[in-house]
Amino acid sequence: MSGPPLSDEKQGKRERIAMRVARELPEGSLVNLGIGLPTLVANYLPQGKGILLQSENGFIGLGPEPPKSKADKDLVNAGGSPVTLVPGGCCFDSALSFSVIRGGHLDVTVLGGLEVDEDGNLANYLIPGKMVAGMGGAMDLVTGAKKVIVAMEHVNKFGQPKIVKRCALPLTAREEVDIVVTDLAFIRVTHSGLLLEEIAEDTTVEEVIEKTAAKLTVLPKLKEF
Amino acid sequence: MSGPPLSDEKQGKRERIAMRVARELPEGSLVNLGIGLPTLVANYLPQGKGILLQSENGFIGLGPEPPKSKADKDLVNAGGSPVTLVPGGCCFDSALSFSVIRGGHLDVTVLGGLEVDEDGNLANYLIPGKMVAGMGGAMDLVTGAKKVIVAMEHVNKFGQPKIVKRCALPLTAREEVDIVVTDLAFIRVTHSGLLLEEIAEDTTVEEVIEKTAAKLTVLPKLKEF
Amino acid sequence: MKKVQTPEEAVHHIHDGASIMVSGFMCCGQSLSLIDALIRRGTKGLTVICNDAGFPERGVGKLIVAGRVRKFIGSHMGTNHVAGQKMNSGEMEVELVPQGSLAERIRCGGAGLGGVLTPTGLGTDAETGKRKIDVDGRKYLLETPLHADFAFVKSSACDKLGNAFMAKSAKNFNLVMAMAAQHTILETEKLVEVGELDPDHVHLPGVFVDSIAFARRR
Amino acid sequence: MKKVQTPEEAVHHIHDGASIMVSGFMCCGQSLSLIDALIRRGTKGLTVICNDAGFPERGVGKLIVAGRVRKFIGSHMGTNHVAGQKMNSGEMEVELVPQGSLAERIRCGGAGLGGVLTPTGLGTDAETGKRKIDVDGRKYLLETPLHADFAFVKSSACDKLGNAFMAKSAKNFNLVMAMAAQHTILETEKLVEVGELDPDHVHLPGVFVDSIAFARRR
Repeated sequence: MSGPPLSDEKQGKRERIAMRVARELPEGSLVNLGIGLPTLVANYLPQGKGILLQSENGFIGLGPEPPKSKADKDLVNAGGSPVTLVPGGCCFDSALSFSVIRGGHLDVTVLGGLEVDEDGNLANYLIPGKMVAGMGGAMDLVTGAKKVIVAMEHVNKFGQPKIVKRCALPLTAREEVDIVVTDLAFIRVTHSGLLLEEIAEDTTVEEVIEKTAAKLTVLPKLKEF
Repeated sequence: MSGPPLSDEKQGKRERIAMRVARELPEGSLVNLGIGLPTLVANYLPQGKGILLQSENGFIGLGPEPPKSKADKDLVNAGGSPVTLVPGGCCFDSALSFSVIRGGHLDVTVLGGLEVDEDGNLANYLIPGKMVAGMGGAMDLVTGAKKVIVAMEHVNKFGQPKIVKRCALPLTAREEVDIVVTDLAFIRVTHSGLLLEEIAEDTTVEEVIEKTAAKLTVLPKLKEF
Repeated sequence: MKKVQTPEEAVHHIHDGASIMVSGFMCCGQSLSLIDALIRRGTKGLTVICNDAGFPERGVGKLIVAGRVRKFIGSHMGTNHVAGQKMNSGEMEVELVPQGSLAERIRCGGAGLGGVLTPTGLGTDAETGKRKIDVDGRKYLLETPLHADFAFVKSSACDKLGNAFMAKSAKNFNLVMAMAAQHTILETEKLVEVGELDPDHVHLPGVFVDSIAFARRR
Repeated sequence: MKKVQTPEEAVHHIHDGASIMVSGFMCCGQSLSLIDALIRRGTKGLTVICNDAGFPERGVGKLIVAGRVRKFIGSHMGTNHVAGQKMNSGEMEVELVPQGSLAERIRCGGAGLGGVLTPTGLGTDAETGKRKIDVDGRKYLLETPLHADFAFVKSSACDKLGNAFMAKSAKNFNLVMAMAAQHTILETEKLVEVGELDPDHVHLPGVFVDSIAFARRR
């Protein structure tokens, strides 16, 4: 799953997103982190808060990557990479794993996005004619989790906004996104549209608005992260 | 679940039914035995045929009753009585137990009956205004098992036939019974009605017909059991 | 970490009129101490969802005998004659559900499903009030989810996160009920430290458990 | 006792055009040796049901690369670029199913259910061709059962009755697939005598297994 090495700047943006997302995770919550950027959130989990990570391939208690010599082929994350179990973890089959996810037992799901729109629609699994990855567990996660956080860069590799008025790509789920965290902004999806609550310390409201193709309501007391 | 002690004659009849049913169980089959008379079948299982008994409360590999001193409160049959597990047994929850039963993985279910009729309908769980036991797992067993054997006395305690033209009592399932074994007869349910294939060694075809309130086709080469 | 309480503390917030799923099969794998504590507390007007009505003098059957159950949803009540009397007298409403359908309905409640289609009960009184749906030319009954305010579940051993192990036939409805209730109380015979249970031997993930009540094996 | 065979013997009767459920998640908990044996045997025109298309050089992905798969039903194929090519060229038909719905559809097949209702996929392309059913004012998609001629499942250890234990995240689709196929072949890393597995540690009852293929851990 590892692509080409990232530039320091790009990696820095990703780490910032991960740090901000980590602060959104409530004490004692059960959280699923998607492959890619969301995985970085694991590095910033608040300590002593009893947050447990779920891996949709079948366990609760996802721990850090082991040293290569300790990798166990029977213990991988949803990306197929070797991981560990924390004390108190437990393993189960796919039917139970998705009962956890779809039954409302997952407090937060964090996943990447291609597009998010004003209604909280998410597109993240398919670019017709190009990327045919498939939805994996994303539709289940987004529909089933109590809170959906999309963690992504604010614009795509062509510099185009990923937060749009109306998703053009095939949807992963309708009206399920609660929060979008990007390298520039923390945006909450509300019944009256997108609310810009925080901006990154090295950006401006103007830049965020310029790079967003959807209507943003700006919180009067805007915070920085 | 144990009622008053049975007379020797009555017990003898029950044992005969159990012996005959046991001969119907194929090699390597998975079998569920209902509470009461069907439980006796366990005493006559053919040896070395690898027949396994399933208990709907959650295990495969039902073994004999333990001596009182070895009873384990966590290991009971579907009647709540202490039992044992045979080597190679395994335990599971109710959802999986009924997946075994309803998914077509159970080769034979043996259960008691109040009435069986010409269409293979079975009534065995409710007498309106009198017995309000409930269906327990009976509807699932009768609908899900590959073969349904009803093991019962030929007539009720008032001497009235239990094999009838049309069940009057609430049904457990429609058109699912394959075989009825009583103290007098072995009857197969076919598309063209009830076929009397065997009679007990101490009865006559005439007696069986007299005590049956349904049309019986008599197999030309009638066997005895 | 989950709260570890006495049975009395664990049932203290259960209100009159609550719905409770009670695991167990003829009292095996049943949270007998939670039930006794609830009886002492006097809570009434309950809706109880349980495989069977048990026995008059033990477990869930005692709640029925004590007149605390307004409605009983289960598959069997033949071993508790008081339950039958209360049904016939109209004192207790009863909904009988085939055992496999009961397990699936509870599982639906816990797994976020809107229902399952089953042939069990077709052509019987269990059809009453249920929709029939055809799939590929076969007819099925639509069985809908069951939920409850509380679940009383029971383990042979659990850790302080609520990860639980149930010996032998004591598993029965524990997992599905723990999933389907708003608040799940786990009665356990043995309590161990986090990390002591093998992750591959956990029958009920602690994430489904809200509080733990320790009570001796009985 | 179940037949214990080599992987070659175990797949010998699989015919061209067969449908096969293959357990595993990114090759973890996958019967790699059965798949390799099937590739050597040359069987083609297969319908494969598997969580993902894996990798081009390992496990189920090799079957796709070798052109043996006529139709693939799964949730994900992003790690096997050949799968995408074969889909785009029309050489392989693909049905994408949300992973949770895939697990439930297979479970339905094994548990005798006619389908389940789920909100997953509502308002997305996953709706295509599926019935929508309202329950208590909420809309759901009807997901229907999946069955197969064969299942390839995998255990860390099993006994000669086929009772199986799967370590850690190697469980995934093994249980539901073993239930849903006409003929289930269990590849195992370790084979023990009947009675050696603790009945409370069995993840897959042997009754779902038709034959056992012994193959070293890899």
